[in-house]
Amino acid sequence: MSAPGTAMDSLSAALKCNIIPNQEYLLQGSVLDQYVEVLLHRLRGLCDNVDSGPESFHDHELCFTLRAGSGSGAPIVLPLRVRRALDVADAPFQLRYVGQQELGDKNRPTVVRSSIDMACSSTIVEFLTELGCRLDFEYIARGYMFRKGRMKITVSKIFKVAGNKPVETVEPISQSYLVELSVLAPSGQDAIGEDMRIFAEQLRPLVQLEKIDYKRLGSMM
Amino acid sequence: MERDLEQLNSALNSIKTLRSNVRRVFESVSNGLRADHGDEGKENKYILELQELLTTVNNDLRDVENSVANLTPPPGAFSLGSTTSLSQETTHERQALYGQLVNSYKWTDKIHEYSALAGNILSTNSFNKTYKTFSTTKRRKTQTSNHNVPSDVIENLITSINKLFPDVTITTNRPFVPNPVIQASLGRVLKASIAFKGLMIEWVVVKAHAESNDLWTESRYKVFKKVTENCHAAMCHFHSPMMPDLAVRSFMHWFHSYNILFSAPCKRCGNHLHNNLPPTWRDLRTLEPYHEECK
Amino acid sequence: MVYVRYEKMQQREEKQLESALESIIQRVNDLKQSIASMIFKIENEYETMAWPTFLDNYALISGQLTSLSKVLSHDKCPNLRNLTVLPLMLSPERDEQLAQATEGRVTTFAHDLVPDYLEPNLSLWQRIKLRQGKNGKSNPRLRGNTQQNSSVADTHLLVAAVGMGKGLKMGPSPNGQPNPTSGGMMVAPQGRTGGPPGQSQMPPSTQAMTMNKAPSAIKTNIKSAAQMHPYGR
Amino acid sequence: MGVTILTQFPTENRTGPHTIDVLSKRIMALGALQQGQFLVDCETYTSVPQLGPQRTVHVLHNSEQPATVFSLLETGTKTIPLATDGLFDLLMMKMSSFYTSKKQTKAESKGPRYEIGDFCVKLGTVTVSSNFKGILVEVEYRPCVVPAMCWDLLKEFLQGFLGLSGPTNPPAYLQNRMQEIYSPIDTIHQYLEHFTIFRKSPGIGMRA
Repeated sequence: MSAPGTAMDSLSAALKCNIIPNQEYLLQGSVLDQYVEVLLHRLRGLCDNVDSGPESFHDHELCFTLRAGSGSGAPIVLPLRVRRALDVADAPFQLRYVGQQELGDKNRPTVVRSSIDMACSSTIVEFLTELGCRLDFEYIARGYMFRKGRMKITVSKIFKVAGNKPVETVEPISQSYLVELSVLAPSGQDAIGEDMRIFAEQLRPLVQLEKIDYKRLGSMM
Repeated sequence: MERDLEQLNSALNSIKTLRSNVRRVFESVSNGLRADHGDEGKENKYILELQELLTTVNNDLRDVENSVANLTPPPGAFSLGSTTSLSQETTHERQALYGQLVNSYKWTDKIHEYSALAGNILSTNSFNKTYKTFSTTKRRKTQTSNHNVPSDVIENLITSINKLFPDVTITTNRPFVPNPVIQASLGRVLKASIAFKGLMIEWVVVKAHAESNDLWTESRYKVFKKVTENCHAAMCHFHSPMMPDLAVRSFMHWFHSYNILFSAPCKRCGNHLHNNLPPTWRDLRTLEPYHEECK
Repeated sequence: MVYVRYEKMQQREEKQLESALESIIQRVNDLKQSIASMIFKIENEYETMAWPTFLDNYALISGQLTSLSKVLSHDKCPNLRNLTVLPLMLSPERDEQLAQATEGRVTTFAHDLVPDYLEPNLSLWQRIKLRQGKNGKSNPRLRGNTQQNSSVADTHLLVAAVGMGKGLKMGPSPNGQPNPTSGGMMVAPQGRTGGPPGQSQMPPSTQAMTMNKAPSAIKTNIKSAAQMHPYGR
Repeated sequence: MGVTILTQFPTENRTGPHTIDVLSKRIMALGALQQGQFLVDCETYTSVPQLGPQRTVHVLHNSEQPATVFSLLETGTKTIPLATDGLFDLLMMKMSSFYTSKKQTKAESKGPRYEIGDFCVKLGTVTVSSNFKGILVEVEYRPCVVPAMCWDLLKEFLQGFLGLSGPTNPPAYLQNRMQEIYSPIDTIHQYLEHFTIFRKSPGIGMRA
């Protein structure tokens, strides 16, 4: 029997083969509250989990940043997100690093950004805090998830967490549901972007799923 | 009746003899003259032989007639009840029913016979070592069956056991309503799936907490396999058809003594381990821990 | 027996018309048959009928409709609207031939029925046009409707909130430094650049969540992430 | 996952491989069967000065839980455990401008793995950045999950197997946790304790 290789060996092997899904392809949009039923109905028809119906979720997301000022110039910032299910008691927490949008060329149909996604134990929040991370903001997302092939579609209502109020009394931040179409894939699989564009086309005109540039959005609003 | 049978047997026997001798006559006739009749007067010899054989047949025939005359004819026709109608059946598929009926009759008859025998043997060699004498004839009247009891009786029994030991937590599920399967977890030591048949314990499997509740797969750990075996022995030992609830209670009492499965050393050798196993046996009376090899 | 006479008919046109009519009638008959069979299926096999079968039937019908409209709009097809159909003789008597031709739907060619079938000014086209006109008016409203299914402002609000925490940030941070919550905020908002981290930084709602003991085993299937890690060892 | 006791076995002027050989002959004589090899490794990262007071993150892998990465964060006042799946290593790479690793600190324990009854025994050769440091013996009693319940039983097993070198008291880390349910992170804590000691100790000077 051969000795087990170190974990780092197998990780670098996986990196070399490019099988780690570390790229997120993303399209975003929204739908007004009164039309969400129509959208859900359409998604039920279009997506894979027809017979089981949509999967609902109720998650609390905490967004941390790890930053270190390097004297002069912009500080180095590492954003980290923690997601925990409020409706499933013993589900693992989820830790996620989401990178900057890749600039790429304008013709790419979707936003592409690097992403590392993993399950973790519930100590993650304390771990990150002690690591030096700062809680930037947090929110609660409640909604439905659909699957179509390897595409994931979420329709979620975003709630603001107000201080130390209980979770039941949170207030929605808008009269719309956030709609996201995303795929996690190893890098270089740009063909998936085309699939996503075609799928997004089928949801028009209910939802306009678009490639939204965060930077422009930041300066616009 | 006994005599009738004897006579019938002797009649049948004489018929058999008659048939065999008639056969010999025909054999002789068909063979004709044989070499062993010699050369001289072979015709005479042959005729003598034939005469002799025919005389025997005559005697046998007389015997048959005698024994038949001795038989008492059955009084009237046999009454087969409604099964006689079966012979009137015209549908082809159902004509086989009569044969099946006869087979099952024979079968039940055998069961009757065997169970009577088994009852005799078991009553002399009792495997039940419980040192209680049953003078409770009253109870015998009230509880005629303990495998088919209303579910609330079982429910009460289980809740009472649950209250009996604080560190035994019991969860129930009922795949078949009157026969519950309970999961009894004993502190943080182990858990047991116990299947009931009415008020009787039917099956026990002991496993680690992290293992599945499946009733049919045994634990992957040797120590729990051993404990399961011993539970089966105890289940038989405590079994008492007359007082089923007491049997369950004593079993649970004994089972509870496993709460120190890992921490108690063997009473005999004083060690924790023997064959890499802790003491897995618990004495049925004193509940003291022993290694299987030390008990 | 002749009921109908075609006027303004010339020899060549007559031939053309006849062949055109023949193919139209054939297609209409096909269409009629497939509609009938579909109705039959819906009425009699609705319990066992599979959805794909139904769609197949539907596709067949729509194909036949397309081919019918192709025939009607073909160059060779004479303009049927220029033709007049004129009843020559009406009779209250039952007409067997007619009954057979119409599969028993029309049994007499009488004055009370003829207008229904032959009325020339019953302008289907006009009615269609009328309907289209109505729709034409309502179209802008419909378009407005689609616009209202979603709002660009809401999209931007939500995306900015989820992506950058816009509108979700807590008030002034515990060390007194106000948190930028509006205006010109980029992906990396300026904040404290170090300092002793401590529990005090965390809002109470998250403090409550931290648990002391790690769960004994991590389940590696993440509820919201659809994929498993493909390089499990 | 059962209760696991990790203990150091003195080499007493023997070489590492020789000691492992002696121990494996002993355990085989008791009736154990070898079931493959095992590996526990540990990489330590320290925070950059810009991040404020120094903190240390130990990232450990255990071949017994191959899809999990264990991390222990030491702040000076407390230790926070974290279990994640394999991609955490990738995240540590992303954190390279905040937490850096010293290459000389990579510690690992590896060697044969045996099963005997419900016990699992691992004989580990410990190296710190490829220098042989000593022998660690890991014994797991798998059916039991509460250390207090089976400590005596494990002690008897360890003494039967290691003789006088067997431990007489529970490992320091476990002493406050004897009544709690044992979990894989507790094994990781014990390894880290030993690795920290080995790192500080002078090398024995023999290559493993």
